[in-house]
Amino acid sequence: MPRQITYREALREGLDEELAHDDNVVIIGEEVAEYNGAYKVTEGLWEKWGDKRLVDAPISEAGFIGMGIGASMLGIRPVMELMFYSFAYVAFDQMMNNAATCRYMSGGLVNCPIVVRGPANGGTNVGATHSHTPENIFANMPGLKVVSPSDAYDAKGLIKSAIRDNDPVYFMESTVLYGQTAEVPSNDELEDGELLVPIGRAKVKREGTDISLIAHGRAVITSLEAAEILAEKHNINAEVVDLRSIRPLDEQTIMESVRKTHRAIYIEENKPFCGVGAQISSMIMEQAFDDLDAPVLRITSADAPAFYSPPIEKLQLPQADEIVERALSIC
Amino acid sequence: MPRQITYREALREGLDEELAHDDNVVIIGEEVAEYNGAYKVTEGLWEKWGDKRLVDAPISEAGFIGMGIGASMLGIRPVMELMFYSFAYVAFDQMMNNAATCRYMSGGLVNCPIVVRGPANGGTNVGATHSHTPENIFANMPGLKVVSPSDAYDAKGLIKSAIRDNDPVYFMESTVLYGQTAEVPSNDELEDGELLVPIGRAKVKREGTDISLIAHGRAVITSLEAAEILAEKHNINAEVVDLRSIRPLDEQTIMESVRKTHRAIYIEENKPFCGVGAQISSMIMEQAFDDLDAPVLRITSADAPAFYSPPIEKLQLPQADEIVERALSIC
Amino acid sequence: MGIKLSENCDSKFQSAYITLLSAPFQHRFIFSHRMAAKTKTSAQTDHKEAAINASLSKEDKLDLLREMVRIRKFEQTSLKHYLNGSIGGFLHLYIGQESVAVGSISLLGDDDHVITAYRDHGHALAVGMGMDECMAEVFGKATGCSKGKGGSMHYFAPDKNYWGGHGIVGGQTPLGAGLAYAVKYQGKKGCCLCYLGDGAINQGAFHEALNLAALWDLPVIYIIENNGYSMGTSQARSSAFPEEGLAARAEGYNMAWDKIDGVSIYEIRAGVQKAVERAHNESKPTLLEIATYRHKGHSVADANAEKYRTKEEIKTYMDKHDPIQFMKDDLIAEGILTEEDFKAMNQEAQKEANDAADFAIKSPFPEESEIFDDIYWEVDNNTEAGRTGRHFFHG
Amino acid sequence: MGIKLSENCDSKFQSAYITLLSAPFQHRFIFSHRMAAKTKTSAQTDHKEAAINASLSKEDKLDLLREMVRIRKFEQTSLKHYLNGSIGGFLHLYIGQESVAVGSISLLGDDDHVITAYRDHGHALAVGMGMDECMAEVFGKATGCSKGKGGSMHYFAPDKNYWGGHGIVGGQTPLGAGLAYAVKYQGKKGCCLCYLGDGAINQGAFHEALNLAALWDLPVIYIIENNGYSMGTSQARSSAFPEEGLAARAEGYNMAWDKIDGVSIYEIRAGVQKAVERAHNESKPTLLEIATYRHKGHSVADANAEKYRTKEEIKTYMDKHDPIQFMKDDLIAEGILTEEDFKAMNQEAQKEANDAADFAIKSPFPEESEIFDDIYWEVDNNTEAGRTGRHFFHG
Ligand SMILES: Cc1ncc(C[n+]2csc(CCOP(=O)(O)OP(=O)(O)O)c2C)c(N)n1
Ligand SMILES: Cc1ncc(C[n+]2csc(CCOP(=O)(O)OP(=O)(O)O)c2C)c(N)n1
Ligand SMILES: [Mg+2]
Ligand SMILES: [Mg+2]
Repeated sequence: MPRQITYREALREGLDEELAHDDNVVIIGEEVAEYNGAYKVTEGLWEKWGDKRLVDAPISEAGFIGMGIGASMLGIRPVMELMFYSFAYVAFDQMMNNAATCRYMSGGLVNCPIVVRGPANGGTNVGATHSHTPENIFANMPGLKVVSPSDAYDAKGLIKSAIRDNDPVYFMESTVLYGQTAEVPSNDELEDGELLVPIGRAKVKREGTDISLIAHGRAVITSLEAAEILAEKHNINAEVVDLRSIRPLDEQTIMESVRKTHRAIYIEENKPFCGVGAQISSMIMEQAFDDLDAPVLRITSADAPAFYSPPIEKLQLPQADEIVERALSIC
Repeated sequence: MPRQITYREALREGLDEELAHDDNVVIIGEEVAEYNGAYKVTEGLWEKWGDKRLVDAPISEAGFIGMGIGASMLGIRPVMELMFYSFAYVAFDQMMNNAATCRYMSGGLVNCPIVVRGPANGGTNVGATHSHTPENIFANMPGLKVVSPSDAYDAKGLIKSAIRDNDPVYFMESTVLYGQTAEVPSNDELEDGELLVPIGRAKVKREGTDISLIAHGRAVITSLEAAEILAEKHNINAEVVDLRSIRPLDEQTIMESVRKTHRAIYIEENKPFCGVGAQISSMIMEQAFDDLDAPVLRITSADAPAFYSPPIEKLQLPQADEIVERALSIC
Repeated sequence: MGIKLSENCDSKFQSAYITLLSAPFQHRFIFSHRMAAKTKTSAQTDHKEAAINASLSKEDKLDLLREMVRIRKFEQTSLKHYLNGSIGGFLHLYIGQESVAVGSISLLGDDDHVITAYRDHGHALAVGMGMDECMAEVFGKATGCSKGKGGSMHYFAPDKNYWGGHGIVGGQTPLGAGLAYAVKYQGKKGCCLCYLGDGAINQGAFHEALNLAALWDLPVIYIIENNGYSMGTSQARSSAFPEEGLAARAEGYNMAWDKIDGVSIYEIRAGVQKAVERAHNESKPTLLEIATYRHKGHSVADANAEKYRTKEEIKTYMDKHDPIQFMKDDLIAEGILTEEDFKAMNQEAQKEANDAADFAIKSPFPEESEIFDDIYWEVDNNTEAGRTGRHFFHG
Repeated sequence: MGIKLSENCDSKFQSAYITLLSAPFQHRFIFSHRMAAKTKTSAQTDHKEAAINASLSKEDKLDLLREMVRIRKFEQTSLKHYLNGSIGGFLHLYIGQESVAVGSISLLGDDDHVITAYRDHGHALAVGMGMDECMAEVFGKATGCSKGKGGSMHYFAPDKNYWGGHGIVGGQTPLGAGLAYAVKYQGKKGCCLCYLGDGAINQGAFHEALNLAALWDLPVIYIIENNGYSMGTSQARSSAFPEEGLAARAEGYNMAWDKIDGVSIYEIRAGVQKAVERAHNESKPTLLEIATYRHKGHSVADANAEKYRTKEEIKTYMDKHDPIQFMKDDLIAEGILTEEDFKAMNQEAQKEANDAADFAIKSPFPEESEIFDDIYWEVDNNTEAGRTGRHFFHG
């Protein structure tokens, strides 16, 4: 029977394997060591690897992420955990300037192989300050890579690639997905002996012919649900494309899908104004204008701060029903 | 003869008038008082208004902008100068969370009438860290307003409206424009006795019929140049629309223009990935798909950190020639 | 250098206390953290006799105790409903720390302001917010103080000079300076109490705020509620600090500072009062560190609350350093409270909390249409500015 | 509390100095800033006799002076070309501060690292970067150390353990902690010198870095180059600090600190050496404040350089507190330098700087095609990762 593990376990396996693979890998963040991680992603790793490789940090995101960037210039490969990706905002200058521009400003003399990972999602009734989804913001900056896995397989394969990547990779997870399982082969089942998912390659999660539902992160799951409903109730065969990596972007897979289906919707939990969907839909329309039978639509989180109250907050996020409805409007 | 003043003088007049208009207005920032402002926008104001109304701040953007946000909750109307808007990145959490979400999280009990202004542009060979253009980033966040005047008239009229606005307004200027003059009526020439430009209304800077060049900030000037070339050399009559305000957005003026011309290009000095142009072009294509004779194109700064070397940095920014060339490709 | 306010940093508290603890705990608590055992010491008596306390009537004293009891019952009740699934998200309880909010806020007048972090229920009740609106908020109901939009971490009551409830660690500290700035700007004799945790002192924004407060003579009082831990990390593992403790960081800004033992509400009132007077009379800031302890985990979801702290440690604090017990015993000794009275006080507070929970349960959830309210003042007030341009976007 | 290293905070310097100054200037300079007049004092002699200086050969001493002179000539030459329009953007000159970079960097070995802010030319030359590549960089030429991409504020030379050149005030301070972290992680006996300005100490990131450095025993040495001003704002108008000065902020982190008079390269070497040994032997951080002065404006574009500082003040510093003059006089007194030698040294350095300017002028500008180089390592190295997916976008 194929092995099923959770997204959380997949990340942990990936981290554990990279700790073994390279002595320069060190995991730093608030509560990642002795506490086992606020969301238990790093559970057991401190016990296994000790104080040098798993480091509990004070609540100083600018300080410790900046420190990680500096250390990475000298060949350390820090994997920084943000307890919530929202806390990137207190480290924003370090993440946008020092990690992204030192290579350029040094004419290529420096590189920063740092990973900053943590959950970037809403939907857990923790209020507006804790529910930011800054994929679009970081992907705006050349020099940075932004990755957002939607299942356990990709979570493992991408975190390993991110750690081996020689550029800064901002790795955005979802607390809502941590407990979700997927099939993830164990290393002995794999030809290469390990699972590395390349950064910059999208995945067609469901083949279809009538409309492309393109998404990243948890919105992929919602899109798959919608695709099922479209198939069952409306006889519409939707293709679901998971970006996995937002920058670099697998433009080819997107365009192939759209040229086949002639219709597309971008779905994301990002906010709308200048969100990832704005970029993708504008690209599609520019490049495939004559192939389209309808404008590319976008479904995002509501354009409001996150609402604490659980039943209302749910309505702020993209829903399968909404995807179905809007798909029907252009099919 | 109509009065001509510079963009810098226009801002200064606007600030001066608002200092007179409301005792709660206070200008705070690095070197804004005794030094007269790094770019001399506040020249003479400290001498006129004194220590209470013009305050030199330490190099603590998170601290003093956060302080301004707190003071604004109690009715002070702080106008904070960022010497460069790039420095917003060290104050990012205060600007994205405290200014933008306290109203929501308090169920409407609190509001933050703060203005944060300063130059947000590249093109002056100061390197990547000093050349950020975060219009798209701040406009992404509901609760914030983002304004970007392209000439002296709007600079004066918008800064006054921004200061009177009861929501946080992030006001992005351009050092390259500070010395440019435009016609700005003196108050005695005005019916209402003062110049207030509403936030959320775009301006058609040049009427045309063949293509809409839509832009904000200095890119408006470049677009006007391109429109002249298109008219003179190619017999193409371009309409130039200046957004002035990015959020709130004057969708109506944009759509009217596009429905008339059937073609559009968005031009900006923002970076491309998830830039303002991505949002506008995706909106236009969604709403006016059938009115379009060609996809909406985007011209932005090069997708790279700012290059220090002056001749190369110039090439990173949108050029009139490039606009002409791309306009021809769809006309 | 700097101004060390008082010499009440009584080393006997610390050493007496440390002997109660297991060795690893001693390591973690090394230096800064100290709370007195509940038996009175002469130092305690001194605080009780400080003018600000000596003037308290019997009723005043009972009110202080009652306020602490109300907070505890509110917290215990919200905990119960969290555990039974009616409340989600985060719930950071104030149990054990009640003396800090109640003691310090009891000193404030009309032009004094309060702002704190996410562990904000105690301060909310202490400024006079009602249990109903507070409880409804954690339940995410439309009748909540923030209409269900802010939740547990984000209570606000500007009419009571209470400016939140802030979720980003340290994020409220520049705001606190700003409230003080406004008070001073407007020529009022007031101050702002800005609370933060021992973990929060390592956020850059706090340091920037300290410098501004000292440089510009802002009447802000920063109160570090030192409960020994930031989540699972002890103070010694998150902060470098000198023997004198965390508040000694004020020295670097030439700012007045003091350490206070939070077990005694009298000591808190006496210590904070000096800072309030300094703010009111000299418009000068103060940094205070109040030793306290949270009986529960960091939040209700903290699964490790009994791992990073020994059970023995928690028990010691609950039994010997609880501010409610301490005051109760003191008032009984003083002869103005009986065990019966105390029981009645608890029952009354429990009833109030239960009623609040009923109120919350019966209250409706907000409407979907409220999603776009309370984002822009100009839109909410349907002004010309609010009607100009598109404010909201869909994908 | 804390560790005050030495008692060389000689109040006679300060008071002697203050009497030279006009009244408003006294106000501004109150407390922290002090530099000795160039006449030797016994304290100076002591520093010269410190082991690290006593071991200097005649040639070593001349090299130190030569290095300072080279920096000055480089700066004067770049100034000239800025004024004639060949250079744009920002140009922050190091003139007057040369002793700081030269003195401290002269102490370093193979596993020691350097990082600084935007006033970075002095450090660049001191670590051994060539004038040609440095000059070409400010001219924006392809032959510049950063290929014309970084400019004046962003010099890098990782092969010389030099990690920039950083434009965001305070932004380099966590990076400095990180370099030290790496050195320690890799088990090397090394340290990182991280320079910052007196204005930069009020950035939150610096405070966070101080706490991390002290908490984790990182071998980083923060050197505040206190030139009295951040742009047009005097130290007293931007920082709250105790009598002991800015470096005393270290006390709050239980970190070692010291104040050094920057007029004497011997004092700098003696003071910094203690910190280097602490870093090498104990893996402990230090915060140093070195009093210095910039003769020119904040940047060449600073139109007010003679407004916020009196002409008299500037002249006093240039005449009486210039580190080059000070060392020159000292070496003449010692008999190892003549006026003639000094002149020759200046001429040589001037020639080197002129040649560098010629080199810069003759060098080509970068190509437009280089815009997309040096953004992603993986793309530049044409790896599998660099070829996967689209990395760059047009509008
Ligand atoms: C900037 C930021 N980083 C991290 C967190 C997550 N977090 C919330 S509370 C907390 C611990 C804070 O401890 P302390 O300041 O001592 O306050 P206490 O919880 O003890 O009251 C952490 C790490 C946050 N909310 N904001
Ligand atoms: C975060 C940030 N804020 C403001 C600036 C603009 N700025 C550049 S240098 C400077 C003054 C810094 O003074 P100081 O730290 O004393 O260094 P010095 O210039 O004296 O060497 C300012 C305000 C900046 N570069 N970064
Ligand atoms: Mg705590
Ligand atoms: Mg300085």
